[in-house]
Amino acid sequence: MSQTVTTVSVVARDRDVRRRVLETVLQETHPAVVVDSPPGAGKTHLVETVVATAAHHLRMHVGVIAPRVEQVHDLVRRLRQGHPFLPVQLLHARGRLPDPDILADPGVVSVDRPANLRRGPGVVVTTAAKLAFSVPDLQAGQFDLLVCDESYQLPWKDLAPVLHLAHRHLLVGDPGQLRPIVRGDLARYEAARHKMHWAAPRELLRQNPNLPRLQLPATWRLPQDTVELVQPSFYPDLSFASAVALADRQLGFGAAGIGDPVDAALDQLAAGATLVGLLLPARPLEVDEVDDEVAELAAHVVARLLERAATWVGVRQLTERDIGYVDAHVASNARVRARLRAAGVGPATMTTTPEIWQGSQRPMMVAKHTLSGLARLDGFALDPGRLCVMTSRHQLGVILVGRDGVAAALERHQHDTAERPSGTEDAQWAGWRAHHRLWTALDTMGRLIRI
Amino acid sequence: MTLSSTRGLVRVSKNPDCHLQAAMALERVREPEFYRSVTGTEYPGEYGERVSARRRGAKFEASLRQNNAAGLRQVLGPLFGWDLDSMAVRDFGEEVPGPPTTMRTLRLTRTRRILGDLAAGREVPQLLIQPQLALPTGSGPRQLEFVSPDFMVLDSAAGIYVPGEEKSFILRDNVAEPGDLDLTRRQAGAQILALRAESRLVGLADRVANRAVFVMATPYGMKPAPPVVEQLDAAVYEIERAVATIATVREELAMLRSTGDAPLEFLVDEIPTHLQEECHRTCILAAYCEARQADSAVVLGDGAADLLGADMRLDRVRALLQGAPPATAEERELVARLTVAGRALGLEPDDLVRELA
Amino acid sequence: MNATTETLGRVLACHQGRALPIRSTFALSEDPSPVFAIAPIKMVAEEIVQAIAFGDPDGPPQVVTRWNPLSRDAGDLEIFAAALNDYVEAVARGDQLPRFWLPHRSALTVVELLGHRYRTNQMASDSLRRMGWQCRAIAEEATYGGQQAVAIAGEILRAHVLTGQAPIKDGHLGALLAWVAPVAGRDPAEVADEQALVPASGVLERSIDDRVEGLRREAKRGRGPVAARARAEIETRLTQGALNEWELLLEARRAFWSLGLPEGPGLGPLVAESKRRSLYRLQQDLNPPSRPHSLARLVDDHEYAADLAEDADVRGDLHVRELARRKGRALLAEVVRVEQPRSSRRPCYVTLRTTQEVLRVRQGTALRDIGGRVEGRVEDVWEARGATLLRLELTRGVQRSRVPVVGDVTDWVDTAPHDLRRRRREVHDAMQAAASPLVYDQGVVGVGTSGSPSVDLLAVAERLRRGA
Amino acid sequence: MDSTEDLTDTVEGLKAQREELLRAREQIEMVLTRIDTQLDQLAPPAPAEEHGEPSSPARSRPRPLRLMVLDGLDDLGWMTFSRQMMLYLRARYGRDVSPTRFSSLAKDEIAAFTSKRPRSVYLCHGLVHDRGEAVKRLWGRSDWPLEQRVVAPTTGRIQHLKLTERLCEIARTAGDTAADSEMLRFLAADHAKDLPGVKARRGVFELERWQDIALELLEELEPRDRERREEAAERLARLPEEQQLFGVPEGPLFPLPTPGRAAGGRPS
Repeated sequence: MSQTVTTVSVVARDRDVRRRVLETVLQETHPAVVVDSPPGAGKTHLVETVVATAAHHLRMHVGVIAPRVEQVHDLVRRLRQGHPFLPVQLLHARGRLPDPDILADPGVVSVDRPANLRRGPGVVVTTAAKLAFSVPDLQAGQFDLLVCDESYQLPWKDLAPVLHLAHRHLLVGDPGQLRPIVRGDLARYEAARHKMHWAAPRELLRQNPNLPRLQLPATWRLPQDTVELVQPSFYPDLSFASAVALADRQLGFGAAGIGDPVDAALDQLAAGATLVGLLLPARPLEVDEVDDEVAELAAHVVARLLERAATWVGVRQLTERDIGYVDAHVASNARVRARLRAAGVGPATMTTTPEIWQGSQRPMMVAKHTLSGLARLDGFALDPGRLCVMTSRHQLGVILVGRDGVAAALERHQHDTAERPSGTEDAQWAGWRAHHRLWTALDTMGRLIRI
Repeated sequence: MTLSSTRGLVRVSKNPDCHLQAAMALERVREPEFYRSVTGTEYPGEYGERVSARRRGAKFEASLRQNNAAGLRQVLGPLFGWDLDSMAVRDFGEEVPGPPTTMRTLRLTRTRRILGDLAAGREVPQLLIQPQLALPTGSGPRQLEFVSPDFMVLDSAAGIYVPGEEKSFILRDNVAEPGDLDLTRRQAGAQILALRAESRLVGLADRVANRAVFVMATPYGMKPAPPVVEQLDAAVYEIERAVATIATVREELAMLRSTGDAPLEFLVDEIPTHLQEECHRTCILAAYCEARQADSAVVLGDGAADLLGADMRLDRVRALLQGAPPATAEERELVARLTVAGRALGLEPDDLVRELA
Repeated sequence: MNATTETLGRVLACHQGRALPIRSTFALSEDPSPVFAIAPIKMVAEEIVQAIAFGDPDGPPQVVTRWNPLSRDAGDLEIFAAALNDYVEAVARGDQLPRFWLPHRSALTVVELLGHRYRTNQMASDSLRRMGWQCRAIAEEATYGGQQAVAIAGEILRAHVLTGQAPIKDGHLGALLAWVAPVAGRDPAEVADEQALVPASGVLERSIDDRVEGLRREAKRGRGPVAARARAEIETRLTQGALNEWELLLEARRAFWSLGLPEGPGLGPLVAESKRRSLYRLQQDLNPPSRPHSLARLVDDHEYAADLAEDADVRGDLHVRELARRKGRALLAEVVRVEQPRSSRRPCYVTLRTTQEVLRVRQGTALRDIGGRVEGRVEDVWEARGATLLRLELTRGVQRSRVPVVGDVTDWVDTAPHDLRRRRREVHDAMQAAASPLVYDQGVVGVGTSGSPSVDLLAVAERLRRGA
Repeated sequence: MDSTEDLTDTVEGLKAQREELLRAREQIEMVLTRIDTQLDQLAPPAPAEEHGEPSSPARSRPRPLRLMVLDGLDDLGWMTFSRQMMLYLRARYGRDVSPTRFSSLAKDEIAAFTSKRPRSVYLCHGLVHDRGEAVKRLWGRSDWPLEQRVVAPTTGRIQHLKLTERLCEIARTAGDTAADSEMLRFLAADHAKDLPGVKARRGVFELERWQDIALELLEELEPRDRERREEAAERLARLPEEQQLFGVPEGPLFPLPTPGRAAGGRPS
């Protein structure tokens, strides 16, 4: 009862914020609006809503950009599905044709030259890079509104060149995930007056602190149990709750297990826990060393989910496609892939790095803990964005596999106080704190199952 | 120069597992003399700050503090919400000069009174130069370290002072050297903890955030760079850990001396040490510790110590690579790892045997 | 290089009593002629030059000493300024890559600070200001990945060898050389520790420094014989200090070239880039980037330089490539199918088969063969019978003579730098011209509200979706 | 007798010896002062040297420091920090004073006060307005009104302005007679550089302009500061005379940790 009431109020709040976003972007005349979104909050849905309202209702010429081609293609599909009458133009690189389904869609006009873009009400979708490279061929104020999806994945240097193309801007993104990677002398970039390497919304707001910043209050992906673990660890400044009812996020099994620790972890998930750790005994490993036993364990968990006919209660039995594996290291992913094949699990189970997982979801996830086996913790392992992505892709649950000894490694860790450029945020400390908080919570809740 | 106060805390924070270093800090040893007592020889390397470094530091501080601290007021006022012309300054360097033995307690008394005034809502100065704080390192009345920020500036928004450091380190295009930042941040970490401890006495501890302000130099003479406010959670955490280490080592020393009044140099072999690469940069005893662990993995650095175990003999590693049968599962695993690593260097197992012949 | 490989290398070096090369090729192109070497002695903490030895490392150096380096009068640096400029003019005339050798990073910092202090100093002469910008240009060039113009001996050696001591000790050039050029009959570890007792960061030995500091007080006391003697002694000691530093630099340079590795085959583009960048900067006074468009360009330039350097390394050095292979960034594959409807024309599809476990490819990844003949974009990735198959659409090298044939087995790498700088410059120029207030002004504020807030846009949006 | 008692005896002995020496020095200084006065009366007048400190090589023995400082304070007319005084004495009178001399000077004055051999004027400290604590490197003269020796919250700025104004004036008017007139100008410039609107330029001494700026600011700021000082002086006037001169005594809050030791020590 109380969960239902909570869910209802979250949904209502979410609607209010969405309405407020529409008003702020389309009825007020702020030059830019930033919307922070927790994972699974329906960012793309929001983008779709704003774009369709602007283009269709207000007859605006709208530009929409995203960092990656895949994200752009996804946006086009979503716009076409939700608003089939909306004129969509896809501006793509000459060497990279759109996916065949998009090419085949008569409602999408694909162009590779900005000069061929038609003006007037409607939407142009493209990558930030393509739009930037088109800037010399476009006019200032070309768009009435420019929307940037997944904007926290974009460095300011890649967004700044296109901002003059519109009078109004909407930047939507998830502030807790991986920051954009920019190579070079970061200390020098940090010391500069303009932080061209920062995530675009961060720098935009630093330079223009009076711009409106709204926060989506609900996640439609993560169950509340996950929210209670993930939000305090990775989103200390963004409060949100689950908008989905407990009953809609239940994992069940068609077959009983054999009672080993893997089953114990799965049974915890079936009992309502959504984030569970499954740990092999501690063993020190190199940062980039592949842990065969953990790879084996990860594959075993996926196989066991399938063997036990894992089911999204009331929805469907899970297939290989419904399960994903995320690992920070390419080599380790490859080993898990090999182990999965050996266990009879096909390529439909996506195994890749958090960078690629951003923006995707699966009912069930298996993730290798980024600190597993590490005697010495580095910035890569401690990056809060990485673990945040790994623990926020699931709709039903995630099993963190790895080595025990994480708590000890965190305690032992000597914080570096030298390398961070002067006056900048301490991302490593934020990462350590997030890791510490999550691990302590899991341990306290009895969610760490040791093999 | 003694290993005490903030200097000692910073050193311990860099290597909290070395209890000998903590004992040296606790007993405020003068390092070169302690080295002589332990090794029987004079320390052969360079020790202590050079004349030009001392002179530059003093000149930089003086330039910021002269004329009613005009230099400091100018850079700090706007940052902390004060009109720089109406900032009240108390300079304890001018108020209470003298040797540390007498000066520290007097400055501490005055600093405490000002914090008391702040808690009571009375008028307080916006800028304190060379205030004095005390950081407890145990429960006893003498178990404390004196901590002296270069200055503290009142933050109008937070209603509490923020410790600050003046450093003559040169920023190039506003970029500081990591080593300089490391030291400064840890010093400030100790200052934050000490300020929190002092503020606790007057009920203001909650206002003390983990932040400090640094005023550093530009390449242009004594001109200060724009000040930087730093969030220092990690540095504070590391200094807290150093304080805990000091408390532990105090107890360990008491145990060791329960049957006799042995001076520290006689206890060196009984106190745990922890050699790490950083020791070579900071500790006068690094070469001594290294010599005691000659031909073990730790002499090849932290990476080798992590991989092989600090105490593993290098001759055993060589023997394993030359085909000696592994005695344990760990050794077997190590050989496998090193074999893979060899290929990255273009060396097959036979090549390794040859290289080690 | 991971810690295991490094540890193994150090174990081997320790056993053999000499440094172990960890590259199969040099990452630095052959020294051009002429070369300019700089070995400064600084005043501790002030980071001010008090002596400097410079010139052609194959000849005797010139030495400038400054008995009172804190004085505003910097006339004594004129000789250095002139020699530096002569060198710059000579390489510019010959359109050559300039090459500056410095002993260690501290020396570069001193050079950089010379740049900061004199480039815009209105009290300094034109030639000193020019020296200022040239020094900044040297420091600036050193920040680029793969650059070939500034050789910092300590760093370049460390990139090529592992010693048998802890890495932190390698930071001392003397201690590093004890392993790279070991003294016959002596344990390099002992020699290194002896060397480390004397600083190798461009400062005088402690006792000499203290002596010079003392003498300076006397030297400042006037023009009498005592002051003159003090100045003379300072100059002697500073000259000796600078010559010691010079010798250290020469020894390091000799030791480096004595490693006798072949030059990396991918260095050509790095040399060209480095030459272009450094000659441009050495010949004109440029303000450091501070506005959004110039900072964005700076970041892009560095990213491109890093791409080029990575590509040169992976393609040119076997050890680096092996490490890349372990990360899936290089893959050994066999060409199993070539589809090219019209010879030497696009489209051209090549299917690769690899059994390598670790791969970092997905749809859209750009791959290039190790010889750099062809380049393509991954169109599809699938698994079949224990192998991974990649279908590539070639974007470069579709001529018949270059298209690989079925059965070819070669390495493919994902380091394919694209020089988009010309287009980027146009983009940044447009950005600058448009000067969006969101980017160039600070603290823009919305201009209030317009339109009719009485319309519930969420309801509109929902109707629109329902309408679908 | 254990080692602690030994140490206590030694310290006490040294303290007693020190007291004796201080008394002796006080007597010597008094005699010297008398002789100086007689010499001054006997010597031909030196119109440029109003303050009595010679640059004349004729006098071989330097004037006592306390008198020099009193003179300096008289010249500058306001409380002055040791460092400022040191530089002023060097520039104006060519007198090099080691910074450590100021510390013994303070002790001498207190000793003289307590020795019941009163002086007509004492060197004394600035007093913090609220609690009367001494600012030990800030010097004043006992013949100044108490309010002129009080340091109120804004007095730091007033002190800077007063000194700047006076130094500019002296550099302007007494420049030729100063032992080092260039140094005097530099000293004035060093103070003036932090005045609003003043940009230091090498070799340019706008003494009159700087003086005007300082005076203008004093006109604006001093009344409020004086008010605060007078209020405080009223309260502080209730203190014993010694405390009005040398500050309210402050006891340590707790014993100090053992100072640095070489080896073999341990905390008691």
